[in-house]
Amino acid sequence: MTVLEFDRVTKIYSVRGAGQIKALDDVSFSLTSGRTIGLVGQSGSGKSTIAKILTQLETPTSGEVRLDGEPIPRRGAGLRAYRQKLRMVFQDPFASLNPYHSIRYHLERPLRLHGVVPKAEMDDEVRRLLERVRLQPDAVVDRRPHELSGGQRQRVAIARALASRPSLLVADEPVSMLDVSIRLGVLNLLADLGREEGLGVLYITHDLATARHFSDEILVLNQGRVVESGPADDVILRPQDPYTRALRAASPDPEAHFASLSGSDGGAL
Amino acid sequence: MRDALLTVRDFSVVYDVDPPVEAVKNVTLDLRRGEILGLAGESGCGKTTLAYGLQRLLKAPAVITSGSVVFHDSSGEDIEVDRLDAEQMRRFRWDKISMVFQGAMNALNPVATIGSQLEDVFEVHRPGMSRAQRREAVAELLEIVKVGPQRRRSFPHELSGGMRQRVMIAMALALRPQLMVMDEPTTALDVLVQREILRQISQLRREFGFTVVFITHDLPLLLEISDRIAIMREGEIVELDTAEQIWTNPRDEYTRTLLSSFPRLTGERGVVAR
Amino acid sequence: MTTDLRPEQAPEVRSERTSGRETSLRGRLGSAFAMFRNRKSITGLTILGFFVLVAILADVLAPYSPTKVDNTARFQPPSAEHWLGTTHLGEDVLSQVIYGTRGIIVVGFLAAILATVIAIVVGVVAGYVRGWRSESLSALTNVFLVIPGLPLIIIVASMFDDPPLVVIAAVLGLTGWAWGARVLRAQTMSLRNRDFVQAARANGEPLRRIIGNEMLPNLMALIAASFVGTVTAAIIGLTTLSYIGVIPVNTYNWGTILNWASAQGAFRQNQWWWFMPPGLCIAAIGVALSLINFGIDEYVNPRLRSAGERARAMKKQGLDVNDPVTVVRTTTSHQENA
Amino acid sequence: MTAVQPRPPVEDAIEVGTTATTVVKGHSRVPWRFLAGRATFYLFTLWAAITINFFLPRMMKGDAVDQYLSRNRNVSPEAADALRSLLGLDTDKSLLQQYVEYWGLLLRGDLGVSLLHGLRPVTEVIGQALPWTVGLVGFATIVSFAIGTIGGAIVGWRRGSRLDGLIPLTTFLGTIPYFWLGLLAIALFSVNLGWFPIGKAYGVGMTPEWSGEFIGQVIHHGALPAATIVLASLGGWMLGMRNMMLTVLDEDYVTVAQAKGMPTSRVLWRYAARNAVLPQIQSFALSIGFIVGGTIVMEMVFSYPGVGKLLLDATNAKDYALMQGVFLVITLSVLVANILADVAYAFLDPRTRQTEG
Repeated sequence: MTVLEFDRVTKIYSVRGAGQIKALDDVSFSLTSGRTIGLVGQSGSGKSTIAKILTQLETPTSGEVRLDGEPIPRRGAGLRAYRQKLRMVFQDPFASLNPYHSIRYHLERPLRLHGVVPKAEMDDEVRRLLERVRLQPDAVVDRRPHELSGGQRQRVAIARALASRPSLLVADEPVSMLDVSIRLGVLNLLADLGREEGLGVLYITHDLATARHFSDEILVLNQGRVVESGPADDVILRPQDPYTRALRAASPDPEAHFASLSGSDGGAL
Repeated sequence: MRDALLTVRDFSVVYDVDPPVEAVKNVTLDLRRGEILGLAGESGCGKTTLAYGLQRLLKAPAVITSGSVVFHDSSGEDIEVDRLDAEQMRRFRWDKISMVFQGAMNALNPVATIGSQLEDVFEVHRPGMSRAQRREAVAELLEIVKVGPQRRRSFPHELSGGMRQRVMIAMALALRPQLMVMDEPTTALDVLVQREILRQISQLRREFGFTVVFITHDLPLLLEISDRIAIMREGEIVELDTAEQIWTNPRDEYTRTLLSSFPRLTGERGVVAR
Repeated sequence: MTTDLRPEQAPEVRSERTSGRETSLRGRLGSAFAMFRNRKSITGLTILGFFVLVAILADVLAPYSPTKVDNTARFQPPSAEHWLGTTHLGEDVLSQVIYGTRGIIVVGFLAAILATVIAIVVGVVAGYVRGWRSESLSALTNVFLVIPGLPLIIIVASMFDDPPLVVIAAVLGLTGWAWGARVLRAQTMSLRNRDFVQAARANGEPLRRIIGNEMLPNLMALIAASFVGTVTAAIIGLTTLSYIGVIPVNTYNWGTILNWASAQGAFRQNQWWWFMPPGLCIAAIGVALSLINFGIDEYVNPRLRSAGERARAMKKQGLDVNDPVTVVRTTTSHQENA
Repeated sequence: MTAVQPRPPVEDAIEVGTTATTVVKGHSRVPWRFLAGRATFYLFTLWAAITINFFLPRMMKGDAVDQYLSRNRNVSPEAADALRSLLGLDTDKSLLQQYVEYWGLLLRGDLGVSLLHGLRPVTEVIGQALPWTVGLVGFATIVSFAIGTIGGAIVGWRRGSRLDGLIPLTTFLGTIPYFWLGLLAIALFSVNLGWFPIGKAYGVGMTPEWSGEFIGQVIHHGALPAATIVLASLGGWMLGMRNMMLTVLDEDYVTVAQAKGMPTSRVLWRYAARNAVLPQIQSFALSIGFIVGGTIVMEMVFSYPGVGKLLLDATNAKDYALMQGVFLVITLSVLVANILADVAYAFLDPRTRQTEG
């Protein structure tokens, strides 16, 4: 079932002195539940603009974004329902949690706002959420963000996103600020949750390798335009567009590197 | 060791706070002339402390508590870095070992033109040069890194991240040092720019023959560009071998963990369980 | 993206923040007042508390009425009867200083409360909204910053024949909010783009909760600092106005005492017991307030504290923060690095 | 990311990302946009100050002429009426009309007449006092700023040394009201030690002229008030610069400078202090109004013949035209000082020269 649809979305910014900049140019894609789309592009490609449109920090200049077939509501009950269905996981786990509040507060707020469970069950639900993201509830629930490691914080952020029982998760570079050895753990967690709960996941990244493994489909953005899209392996292993090819060639690929080295004596750089 | 550039023996750095933190523990390392040595590890593993410590660039409370660092100059002279006094050290720096810092805005002085920051190096280290000669040298450097001499009068904020990093490389190249330490030089850059900078570094290295110590947490990148790789963990080098050996036959458990943390761009799927 | 992935910073001496285990009211209050939990702030608060007590207990503490005229004891230097001597009318200086504390404390705090409320409203709103609304509030703030306050107050105060303390406090407050508003605006602007505020918004939190529960707690230190700053400014303003004589001298404060002392030539006749105590009191309360603010500054920017402290701690170990060359301290060799 | 330059579609996709030559154009060496923004702000502030000035006498209880009459009983009622219209206090015109006329007078440089100074034009009275204030306050403020900033840079650099003790000391001096410090200085240096004359700008019987003796007198008379102002305002600059230095010293470019083998003094002044001074200049601009407030009282303490003393005398005599005029002139001076600080800032910080924001 289609959850999210971008229908010929264009976003134009007017910049003083520089005229107009097309951050998004006629972008269309759709995301079905239980699947993951990787949105790949470099800085300035338009991928953050897509995230901003989804969080309603920006509105498209033209075109339409639909969630469950409905355009994004501007206000009222519709907006609340939209915010319950679509949740964000931000890039920087150090910045996305309020240093002043405990982990419990961070998880209780969405539960309360969206009336997920009655007050009496709040505590249990918070614990359940923490367990879902493989955290020990007792160890973290009354702590503040600065007492947790980066990986733990990002798990809390994921738990917060899951709290309202959404149907779509937007993960904006969710692991790029984490230590390398815990990145896969967090990605795996996201993948598991997506599968178990039938979530649609929009994975925004600049890293081709994780995008390939984590996503079902990949969209390559360049200068606000979708230059290539398709099943993850097709896009990464058999790129058609010259830009995608350039991206792939530039990404580190030890496997191919050592394969090409065998036989030839290579100046590595 | 034949044709060694830097001999490091039993090198330790401690942050002398309460309780003291051992950031680098008994590292022994031989850097060969002309090679690219990759220094990999996660945040806090001591790779930057090691690289900075070698040229004694760490600020107090860091203290070098053991070991020796000997720089085998191309003149044939052996310089014991840990025995230099402040003034000798100042002259040694940049002349023999230069650095390329992480490419963010912050490594360049935001209120000075890049030309003046490049000239600075000559003014201090080559006092004999005339103003015109300095100008010429700066123009040449900017030409070499393909920034173009006309950018001499630009300020750092007027350049893109990639351009700024090229300026840093030009600066590091200024005195034709024998060793260049590169600390995450491409981390903040987009992958296409990153590749271009790497290509440039490689080309310059071929041309000028300097040795490179390349620090990054990005192991796949390191595997492609390095001759040898040292894997660091908790202040120690757990494995040091050629890139190919590290890739095909990692001996240390931690090296294997680190390798498996990176999904393969073109290899088997299944690293992320979907 | 300026992701700083550079790992090894020299480890902090110790982590400052409170352990967040307690989520009880006490724990919350504790973290709300964490910025006062350092030696400087506590010293400052103690001195300030002393003056507040003196103001409250003036009736009990003062040995005489401040206006009790004693023609037999004029211009007396300190004695057992008059600890701080007497004025030209034989009034007891100590009692005047004690009663004078009231005006200082009342005006200082009233003005600061008013100024802080305005600063919060203008600053936080200007930081939160965007575009021309933010710009115009910012312009308003800057106008109030640039227009010289004291001359304006002098003129306004001179319009009243007998301005009550409340009016003086109001005028001082109305001209003293701009600095706080400016600082709060800048901080709010940076907070509003912080991911946790975006997260709260994406969460569907109502505006009042975003401002009240997400941003204000993180602004508390700045608000406290701006409050303390305004108290200082108001006290200096009040004493100055009283000294000049634009506000009537029948309500006692330290400035009025100085006005009389100056008018009666105490400064030319070396009647130090008359003019030193009020001046020193102003200085003491000023130092107390700056100490509180130093403490808050160092809480907000730990670098400020750790820089000095660490440098001293290192000095004890024979290290110099400015040494551009890492010290070598190996057991086997050489000590030539002085 | 919104600042990404628009580029036409490129044939070779590799070109797109790798050229990395996108620069924000920095051709314009004069920061016009920055200066234009500031100019708008100053014009607005000026308008606000003038408008406040317009309303001030109209808010007064009782009017200036009554005050004047109560001092000079031999003025006829007709003369009083004439005086009222001269001072703009005749209220049969609408406020708007008065406002327009007020602007008209202002633009002709007519600030009214001073009752306190025998009905001489306010501009003339202020014109005599202004040079003394600008000289004293301007000089003292610049000296204090320079000493404080240079000192703060050194204290910040040598953190942890004995110099740290300077900060609490200067802060203590800064928390004392200017006037009390001034009074103490007089009591100590003029009354007891007799080193400096008490008050006034030059000796009795001197006429202002460009002679060595007169200039010597001016310096002798100005030394004590100037020193007091410097001492009282030093702390703020020193603390601000020291704190900025502590922040800047952690910046990468300082480490880079050291790695480059730069001598210590070069790292300190060219890299660290050069950057730390920028916020100082901004706060200089914003603090001028505050400093001027403190210094006008100093003029009263030292009976210095500047605009501060003029304002206080006018206040005591309820000479509204003069009060208005002085306030306007003080505000104007503060604005001019602000503009100078802004220009200095614009030239010291290349980032303001960016043509695109």
